[in-house]
Amino acid sequence: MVDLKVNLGGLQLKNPVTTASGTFGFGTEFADFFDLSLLGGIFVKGITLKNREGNDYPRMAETASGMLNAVGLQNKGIDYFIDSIYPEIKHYNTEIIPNVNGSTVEEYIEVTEKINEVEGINAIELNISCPNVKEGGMAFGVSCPSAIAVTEAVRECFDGTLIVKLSPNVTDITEIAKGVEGAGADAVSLVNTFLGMAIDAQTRKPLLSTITGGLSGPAIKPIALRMVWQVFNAVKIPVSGMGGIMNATDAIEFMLAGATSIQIGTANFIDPQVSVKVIEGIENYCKDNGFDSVTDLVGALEV
Amino acid sequence: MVDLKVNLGGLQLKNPVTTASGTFGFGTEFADFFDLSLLGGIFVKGITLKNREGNDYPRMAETASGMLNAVGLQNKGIDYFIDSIYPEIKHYNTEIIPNVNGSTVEEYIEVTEKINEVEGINAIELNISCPNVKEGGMAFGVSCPSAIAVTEAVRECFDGTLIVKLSPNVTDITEIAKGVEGAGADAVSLVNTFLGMAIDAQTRKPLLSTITGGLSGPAIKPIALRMVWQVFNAVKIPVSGMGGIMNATDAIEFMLAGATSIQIGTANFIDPQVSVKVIEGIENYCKDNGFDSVTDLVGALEV
Amino acid sequence: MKHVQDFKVKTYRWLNDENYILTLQGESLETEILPGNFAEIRVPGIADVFLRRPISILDFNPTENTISFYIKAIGKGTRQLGELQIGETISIVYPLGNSYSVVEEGKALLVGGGSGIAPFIQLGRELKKRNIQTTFLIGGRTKNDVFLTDEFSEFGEVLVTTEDGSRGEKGFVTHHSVFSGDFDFNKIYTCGPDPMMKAIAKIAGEKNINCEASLENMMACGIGACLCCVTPTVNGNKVVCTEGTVFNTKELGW
Amino acid sequence: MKHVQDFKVKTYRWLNDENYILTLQGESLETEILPGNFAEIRVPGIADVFLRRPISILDFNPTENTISFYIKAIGKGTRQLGELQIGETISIVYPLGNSYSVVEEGKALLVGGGSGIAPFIQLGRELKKRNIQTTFLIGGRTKNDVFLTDEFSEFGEVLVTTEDGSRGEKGFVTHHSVFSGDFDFNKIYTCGPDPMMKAIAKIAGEKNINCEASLENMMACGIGACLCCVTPTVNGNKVVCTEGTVFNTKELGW
Ligand SMILES: Cc1cc2nc3c(=O)[nH]c(=O)nc-3n(C[C@H](O)[C@H](O)[C@H](O)COP(=O)(O)OP(=O)(O)OC[C@H]3O[C@@H](n4cnc5c(N)ncnc54)[C@H](O)[C@@H]3O)c2cc1C
Ligand SMILES: Cc1cc2nc3c(=O)[nH]c(=O)nc-3n(C[C@H](O)[C@H](O)[C@H](O)COP(=O)(O)OP(=O)(O)OC[C@H]3O[C@@H](n4cnc5c(N)ncnc54)[C@H](O)[C@@H]3O)c2cc1C
Ligand SMILES: Cc1cc2nc3c(=O)[nH]c(=O)nc-3n(C[C@H](O)[C@H](O)[C@H](O)COP(=O)(O)O)c2cc1C
Ligand SMILES: Cc1cc2nc3c(=O)[nH]c(=O)nc-3n(C[C@H](O)[C@H](O)[C@H](O)COP(=O)(O)O)c2cc1C
Ligand code: FES
Ligand code: FES
Repeated sequence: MVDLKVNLGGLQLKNPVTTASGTFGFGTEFADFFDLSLLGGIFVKGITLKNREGNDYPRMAETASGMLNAVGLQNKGIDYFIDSIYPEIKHYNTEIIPNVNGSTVEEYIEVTEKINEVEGINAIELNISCPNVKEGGMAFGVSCPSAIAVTEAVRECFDGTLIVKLSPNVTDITEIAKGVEGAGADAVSLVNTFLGMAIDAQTRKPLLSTITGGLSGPAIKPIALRMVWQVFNAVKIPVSGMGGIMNATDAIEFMLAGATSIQIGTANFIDPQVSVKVIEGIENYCKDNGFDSVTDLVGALEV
Repeated sequence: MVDLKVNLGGLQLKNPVTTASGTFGFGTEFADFFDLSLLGGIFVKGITLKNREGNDYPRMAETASGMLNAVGLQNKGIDYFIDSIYPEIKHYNTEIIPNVNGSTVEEYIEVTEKINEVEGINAIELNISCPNVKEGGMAFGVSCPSAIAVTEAVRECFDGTLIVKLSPNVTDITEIAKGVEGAGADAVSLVNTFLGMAIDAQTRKPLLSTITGGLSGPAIKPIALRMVWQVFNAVKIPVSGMGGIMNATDAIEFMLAGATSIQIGTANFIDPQVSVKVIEGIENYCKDNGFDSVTDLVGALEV
Repeated sequence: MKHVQDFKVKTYRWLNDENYILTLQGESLETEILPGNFAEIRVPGIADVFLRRPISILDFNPTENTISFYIKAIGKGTRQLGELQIGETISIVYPLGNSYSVVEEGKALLVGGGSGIAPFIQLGRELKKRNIQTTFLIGGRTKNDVFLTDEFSEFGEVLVTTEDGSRGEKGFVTHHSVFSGDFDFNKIYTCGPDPMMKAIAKIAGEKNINCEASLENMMACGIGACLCCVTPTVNGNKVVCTEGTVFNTKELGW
Repeated sequence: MKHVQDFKVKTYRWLNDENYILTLQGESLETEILPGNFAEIRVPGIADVFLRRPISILDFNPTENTISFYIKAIGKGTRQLGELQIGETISIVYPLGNSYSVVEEGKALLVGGGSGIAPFIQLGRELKKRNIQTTFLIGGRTKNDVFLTDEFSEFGEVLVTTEDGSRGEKGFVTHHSVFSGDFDFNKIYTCGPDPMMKAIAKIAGEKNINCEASLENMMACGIGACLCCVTPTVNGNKVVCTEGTVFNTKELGW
């Protein structure tokens, strides 16, 4: 029997496999395909203080081994989440982790304060790395002082596990990781999407309404893996790793590079059942290679 | 008749299609496959002051729609290039552009001074973005002051077109582009490879001897395209664009985003004749869409 | 209930050199498939197709466990789907989207063009079950772009327009004589290119007739998870793959 | 001269469920192919194979314009190459690499294992042309891993070792009795897994016999352009795809 439990900065996960914010809706969209209670956790889609319509369409373009999105945090706001969505999903036997967004530090604080009152929510993911909104979002995540400021502010008003989601669009991601660690983050998650662009050569127009969007999928995996490994070696808090994970082997690579748990994003669109397959694959790998606990994989890369 | 000529910061190219440094050897490796004189130019492989053995092997790993390399600037040094290689390739009716590397500003200067004496070489590409060497390389390209310092120093000792090759591993590539523009660069080329990593889950070891390496190929195209477009809008000097160009459509997208000329890298490994096909494809596109001059494509994106 | 399920390629029927009907067979079949539902098809064995491709369900057969699609080869994915080997495995997620609301009385006009006409087989059958008098109006550039009319004629009258007049009336569907004179339909269904659907919606609005249109969009997931596929409506952005693909044209503000 | 050329899949010959000989046919053929040369093969129609795959040239036939490869299906690319349709187009860059230097007199021993044995068909034929007395020593884990011995027997004596003793002598190739007692070979050629080649090189060194080994490496271009495929030698790093793949084992410092 392999022990699949992991501890992500105080948050107990029954296994290291979670689904990434914005790619798994609120979970219910996948309930037809498998039992959501099998998951370690669900990072639900990005939530803001007020209702947001998101960006104009087109919002999506396919690229080589990846995709660009420009959703722009469309959601009905935190009150709607707490009143209408959370009651529908809280019975799943898995961690529900809201992804918190804001255009100002105050907005981050207000959303977090409301979540802090909700029973059953043990962690939040602070998104300071969304490339698809004009104000806030990535602007917080690419500068160290602002990343620290928002983390400190949210830390003060949240009692559970605070996971800060980092942007890969930076010169040195370890600097930001160390900054938010010092500011009180319990864990970091990385990476969010890379700022990219696609053009239709025939119409000579951008393929996204916002011109640029966020790149995800296997295309980014080598860069994401490098960043997870760098951050693992730079901070003491645990890492939730993601970026192009398509199968159990990819997930194991992220854990070897230093991820305590992993998130599956774009792969959910290709195979809605991928996350359960990854759980099984990790368990089999541990059995085949004599690991009693999945935590033995974390950072086990031999360099 | 479409006019394919472009002017890259004073350097006249017969067409916008060139081959990228490190992916095309010294050109001769491809002479069996097509007439090199068809090319706009050849960026030859990275040259340093002294002989370099490069990194240990393995130096290559395949990734989704891309590859990682960790060559580490293996070359026989500038004197060998000038004495033994350049005489063999100078008869090709195309621009031969050396890619200049150094671990210190002094090394960059020494290499450049030697090239400045060579008749027939009209431009150099200053590589401040190699992720595969310990000292120098990318260290110069990810910090604005050091990028400016090395550009200024080289500018003083080189009379021809100075093209500075930018690293994509930065928070804001426009800042570096503006810095080197102010320091006297005649053009910028971008992007060099992204720092990435690959792991063998079975052996639990990195796939590259150097752990991390440079990611190239179509996987990076959306990010490279975005950076070209940002830099085009930020500086007045022309851009030589690259990153995952596999065919004429890709090349046209880079030109629409603002590249005056383009470089073909990894695609040369997949199809050694790709660059001639791209030249033909660009010409046909111009004909089909009523462009008399290929320069009309540059930055013609409708946003 | 939605499924992700492996099927095998059973048959191809080529209508011309770029339009084909692909029929897949599975070991079982979800039969709660409604008119207008679509599937997300994984294109096997091609380097450049990363995401699944959304394709309307043309028809299905619960006895044989088959499901079929009417596909126009316009790009790399739809071309590759036309070149699979018989027996090859292909994964589809289905059935997706809402559906056309089938009227229970009166007369229905179904206006379509291009690969948009796929939902009309199922819709026509459901209307016939309810004894609705149904008219199909199918448009194309030339007679070589007009397909499936034999199939439609089982469920009702079929009218055709072509831009060059090579079959049926000459012109666009919107210019067809069915819209002039006596017009006693109480429901219009439309599917096809946006400009065509908008023009039909405008006529429906003028005549004050209830009209439903099925929208396309760039889709990544097809199940409402990514929010990539929204369309603006009078009630704000709506998710095309779950709140649609069928919308009342009034809600679209058309 | 090197070419990039389209061929068509002509035949498959499966040796067991993971080893096969793939024969391609072209409209023309470069016939200056030397023993040890390889090709860079583009794997058609699979999402995860980005780069070409380096594969030794097993044999070729100038009358039929065919070229063949002996491939072991170990990963996604080599598996896919075994599943193409007859007639499918496949692009190869060839012939690449240097070659074994064919001795003009004496006795030659060719030691190989696994998919490494492919170059020995051409090499055996060239040696036979020169009336060199040639012995093949082929190793495998079991008798089911030992292939092409019928072909080799046309050019010389064939000896076999298997780790489980199911065919030939039991043990590794290096333990074969040919190395004990009278050993009058003046050249050893080896191709196969690195540890095997190193062990053979060591024996050659002890016996002071000239030995050539063909190396594998991670290759991106196969034509000396990328410098990804170097190997350390006593003369510094050498490029395996152009300065090799065949090296004198002394130069490798083995
Ligand atoms: C709900 C829905 C139902 C559809 N039903 C059918 C049908 O029954 N028969 C049919 O032939 N086609 C149908 N389509 C259109 C079909 O999805 C596209 O033609 C197909 O995705 C193109 O893929 P490709 O790889 O061949 O084209 P590509 O080579 O990827 O691109 C060609 C063009 O196709 C369009 N396109 C590409 N991907 C998508 C996507 N994921 N969603 C929408 N458009 C895209 C783009 O405009 C692009 O420029 C439907 C689309 C939707 C959204
Ligand atoms: C000069 C040369 C000649 C060769 N001749 C033959 C031959 O005649 N028959 C034969 O069966 N095999 C031969 N090989 C090995 C063959 O190239 C690899 O088995 C093949 O590239 C694996 O591809 P894959 O997609 O099946 O494996 P993948 O799924 O990509 O990976 C499986 C393993 O194969 C190895 N590999 C992957 N890509 C390469 C590459 N580009 N170069 C080297 N190793 C790689 C890696 O160790 C990897 O772990 C030769 C290799 C070289 C360098
Ligand atoms: C359509 C889409 C929407 C996303 N929305 C969010 C979001 O709301 N909040 C967030 O933190 N990340 C969001 N992301 C980023 C993902 O959570 C993840 O960081 C990224 O996609 C990389 O992982 P992947 O390559 O496995 O998809 C979104 C990604 C996609 C593709
Ligand atoms: C094997 C290899 C070696 C490279 N060596 C150099 C180099 O010496 N100097 C340099 O400036 N760029 C070098 N590059 C980077 C390329 O010139 C180019 O910037 C990069 O590969 C992105 O383009 P691509 O995606 O088209 O390959 C190298 C790239 C590869 C793949
Ligand atoms: S395609 Fe993902 S929500 Fe519609
Ligand atoms: S594989 Fe490129 S130099 Fe050998």
